[in-house]
Amino acid sequence: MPSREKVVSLRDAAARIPPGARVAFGGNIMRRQVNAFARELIRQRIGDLTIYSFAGGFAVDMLAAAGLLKRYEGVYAGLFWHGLAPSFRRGVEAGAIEVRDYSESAQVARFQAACNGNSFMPIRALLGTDMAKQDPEITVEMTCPFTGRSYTAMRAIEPDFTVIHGYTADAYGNVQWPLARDADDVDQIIARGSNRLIVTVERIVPHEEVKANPHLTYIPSQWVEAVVEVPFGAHPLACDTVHDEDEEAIRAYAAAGRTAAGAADYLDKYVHVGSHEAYLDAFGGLAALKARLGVGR
Amino acid sequence: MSAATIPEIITIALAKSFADHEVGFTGLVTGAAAMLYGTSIPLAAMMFAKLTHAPNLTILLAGWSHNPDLASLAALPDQEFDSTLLDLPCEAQTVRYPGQFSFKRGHVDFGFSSGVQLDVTGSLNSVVIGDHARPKVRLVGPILQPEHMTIFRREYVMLPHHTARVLVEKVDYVSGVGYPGGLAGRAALGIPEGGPEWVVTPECIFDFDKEAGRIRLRSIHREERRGELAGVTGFALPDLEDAPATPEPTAEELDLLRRVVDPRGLLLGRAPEH
Amino acid sequence: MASASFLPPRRTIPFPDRKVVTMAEAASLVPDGARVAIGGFANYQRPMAFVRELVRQRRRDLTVVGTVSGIEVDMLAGAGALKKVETSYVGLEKYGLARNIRRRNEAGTVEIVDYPEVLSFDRFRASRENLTFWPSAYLGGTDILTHNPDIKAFDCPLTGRKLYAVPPADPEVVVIHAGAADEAGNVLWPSRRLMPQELDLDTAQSAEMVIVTVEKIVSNQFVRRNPTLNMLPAYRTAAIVEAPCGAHPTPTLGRFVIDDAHMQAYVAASASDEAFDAYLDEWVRGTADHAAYLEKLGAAHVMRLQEIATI
Amino acid sequence: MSAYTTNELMAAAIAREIEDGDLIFVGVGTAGRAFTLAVGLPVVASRIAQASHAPDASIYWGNLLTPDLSRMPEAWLQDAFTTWPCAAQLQETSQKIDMLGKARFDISFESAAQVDRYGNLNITRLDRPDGSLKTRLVGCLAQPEHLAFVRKPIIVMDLDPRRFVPDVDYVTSFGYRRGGTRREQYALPGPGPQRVVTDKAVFDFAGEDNVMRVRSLHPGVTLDEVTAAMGFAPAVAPDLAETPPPAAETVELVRTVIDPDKKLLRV
Repeated sequence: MPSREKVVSLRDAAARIPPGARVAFGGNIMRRQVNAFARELIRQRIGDLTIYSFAGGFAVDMLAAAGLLKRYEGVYAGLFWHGLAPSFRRGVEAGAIEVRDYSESAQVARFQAACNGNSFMPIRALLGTDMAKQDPEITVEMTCPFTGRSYTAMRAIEPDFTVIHGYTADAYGNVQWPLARDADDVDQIIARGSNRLIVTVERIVPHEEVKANPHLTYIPSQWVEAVVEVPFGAHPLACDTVHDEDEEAIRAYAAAGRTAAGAADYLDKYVHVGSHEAYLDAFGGLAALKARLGVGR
Repeated sequence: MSAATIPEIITIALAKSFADHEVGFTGLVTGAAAMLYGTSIPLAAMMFAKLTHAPNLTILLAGWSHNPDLASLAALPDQEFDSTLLDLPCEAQTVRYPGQFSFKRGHVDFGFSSGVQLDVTGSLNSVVIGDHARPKVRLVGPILQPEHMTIFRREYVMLPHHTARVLVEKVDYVSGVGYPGGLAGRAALGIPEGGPEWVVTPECIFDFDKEAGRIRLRSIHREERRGELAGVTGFALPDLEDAPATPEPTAEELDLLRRVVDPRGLLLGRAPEH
Repeated sequence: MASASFLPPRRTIPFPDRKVVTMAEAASLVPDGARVAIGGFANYQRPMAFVRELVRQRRRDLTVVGTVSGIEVDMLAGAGALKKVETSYVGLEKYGLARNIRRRNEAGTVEIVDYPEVLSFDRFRASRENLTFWPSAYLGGTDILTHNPDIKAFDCPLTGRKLYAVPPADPEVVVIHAGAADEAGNVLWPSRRLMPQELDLDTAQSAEMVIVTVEKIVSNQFVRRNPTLNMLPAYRTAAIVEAPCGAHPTPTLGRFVIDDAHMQAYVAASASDEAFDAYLDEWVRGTADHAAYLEKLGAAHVMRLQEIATI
Repeated sequence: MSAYTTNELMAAAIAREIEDGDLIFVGVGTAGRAFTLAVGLPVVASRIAQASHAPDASIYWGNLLTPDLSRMPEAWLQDAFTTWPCAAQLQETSQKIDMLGKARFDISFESAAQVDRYGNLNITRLDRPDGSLKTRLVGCLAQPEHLAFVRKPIIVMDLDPRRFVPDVDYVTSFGYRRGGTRREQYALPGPGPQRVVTDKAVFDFAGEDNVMRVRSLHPGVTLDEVTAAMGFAPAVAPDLAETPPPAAETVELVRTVIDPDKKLLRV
């Protein structure tokens, strides 16, 4: 059995990311974004970042608020019914953040190409759109060698680091999900195409627990470089089946972000507080959050 | 029985356009008005179709829950988005990507989408207002919109607000392709199939002269609004005078809709009548 | 417009009023010369009752597109039903080479088109994603390229690197064997499953005409109680056939183990055309249908092959 | 009983090639000697390595990642694999094949109907001198991917002049060179076959042309015996050594713990 335990602190995990790194984030809109990890990046002021995601928003917006985001490539950056991502939007509209927009199947094709070691994958959904013209380094029109059919070739995403927030893992980094779960994300594909993968999880569990249900392991330890126990690591967003999103906290974030000064105040009050535990304390602590948001599964 | 509301009129019109055995895909759209048009009306329309002429229609709620038992919903999923949907009884749950259906293969017959701008060719924008590199307004991003407009077999564009800022001559950014250059233009882009079928607003339903690649008025919901329509639309409406009224639901249809499809008014916002 | 569409036709066969059909009706959906994918992996969970019915109906000139092929193509080859197989492996694993197909391939009457295993899977992914080619970077230097004219070199449009385009699997009909389905055609999979079952799911997504033979027909209520197990919803299936022990002599997950004695008998019979013809006369053509086949096997024999379900 | 068997010697030799942390791809073997070569020796070697210098080495076997090898099923039936405790039971075929394509495997084991001096492997067909098909074999499985993507493919075969041939009839999997074409030309991410472990000697691939080279002779075997069992003359390492015999405790471990019923090293 594997003997190399990979559990590290959130601080040590984030410190592995150098400034200027290209990092893929897991999660989707209101679920399992790597928010605790992003807050730690902000505490350590690791900037000049390029972030790749599927449908993202919250984590990227915090990085934008802290002035650490150079470029974003993804399918969505918003706060769902809490509106647009305010700091991200401000940064983009000021020309401070570069964006490459791709649709879901286009961005998944890029992650998938990395998974199977290809330089690109062909797709059809971007034909005729302005997304196909944004960046010739990433998208090129091509024709099928057999049929002549038109495609857009999507360049593989080869990130320096990938960060995923998962449900549970053992100390070796076997990450598991529940059988019934929300599925509108591509965390497993993003993890599969990773080069250096860091996983934060709600809870570290004994290896024996993993072995009893190995079909629930969606990220095997062999892909994982470091695993971090971060309860409520997606807060204020949800970790489906563990806890729901914290509507009140998201509203407060969205409201604070309306101005740059408000966003900075928010970071001072909630992020620059020393640690994830101190962040949770600002919401009454872990026990209170569990009581308020836990769905008791 | 009280007269049909506009959401009810739209619901029945949509329902009648679905065929048996088709697969319909709704997203889960945010915001009250957007949710009504993007999620609730489509769900009500598909359920109505299943109860009438299309019993084998498959409802894909958020691409995730197959044929959900909507009657068991106590509230529309909003506050408890995740756990509500997770517990909703259904026939299948998509638990991984791409899951049980492959939209790239054409498994989805029709979908519903929205955007902040729609133009005369049917192209849709949900990315930016203004220039992309230095936008006036930065929006959320394209999400699944390009797929809706290409590899879904047909698309219903659902616009909760009918204004001249939404319905424009030319979108600032094409994130979903309509019929630029008509069907020939679409084919030249490599997408001979799919595309917007209808554009549904609180005022009217548009469809397309697909050969010419131009939007046209299909029907108007309220006769008394005919005179106002040109003023709230950002492109010319040459067929304004000829467009018929959107059909009024019959009493039986309304009864089925109110009593069986949406007994609590969760979808179409009507209080139960007893 | 429809004819120019790049999307596969949504309906390749009319949907019957009832999705549950007999094995003979289901097999008749496969015409002579059809391009077929057959579920399972090596010698695991093959829809053998369906294959036997194809033999009974004297199907001819089939092309099987597979990944890791076994007894299912060997039987079709031995029955003279097979024209071509595109795959990464044809064999019977611990029972040795697949002798019927080997004999016919060496005689030039059955063509085998070789694909590496990973690309043989990717070809089904390509069909699922509606791609007319799948890019691959690593075939250079192999004779797979020299012997397979269907693979074509091209230059990567982004990097300029030499790549190889592999054609999609594109089966016209997919047949798989599963545990349970309801009358509407929703098919359930156990949550703990292995490669053969996973591969079946991928295979089933590569075509519109998907025929599923199942151990048992269950109620729609049963399906709704287990929505996470429904990996193949009703709109993805064209026909359902109830065929208990329908993978015999290959195993079915959680239901039956491999019939070792029968496999040995099969292998012995496949030593010559004459002996195999006698096998087919006895076990396939000599049994009217799957029920008769089971009866010939005998209840005591079948019951001994049962496995305690793990799920 | 002798101090060790040839199988035990081969397993120990393979185990020395395994490094700590390696992810090892084990195929699903067939029967008889082929099973020993493809599954038995690799699994025994992995466990020897785990018990000594490579505790963090793990294997992929039959859709399972890191199966608990101390709780080996009594029979390798399908159900046994389904319920075997392991760290991960891959739920999509695309996961496994993407792991190959993403070059996540460190070690794989290969055997073939033919191997040539450049490490080209043939498991597809044997031809007559005129190039026409003589014998149809199984196909190609994932072997081309192994030689393209795996960091350290190890060829495990018994020496036999009909198998170790000057030039394979068909290149199922590309080694280092074929005719005038060299491996570099194809920009394959993996380095190519690294070792050949046989019943008589261990080889590597050395020199500018990466030709198969005898690296060590098993105890009691002469170089003449080795070359007589091959269809081509291998290169010979200048420091040709004796393959180290397995330590007594390794043999003990194999016989009492790893494979007491001789299910893995039967033949």
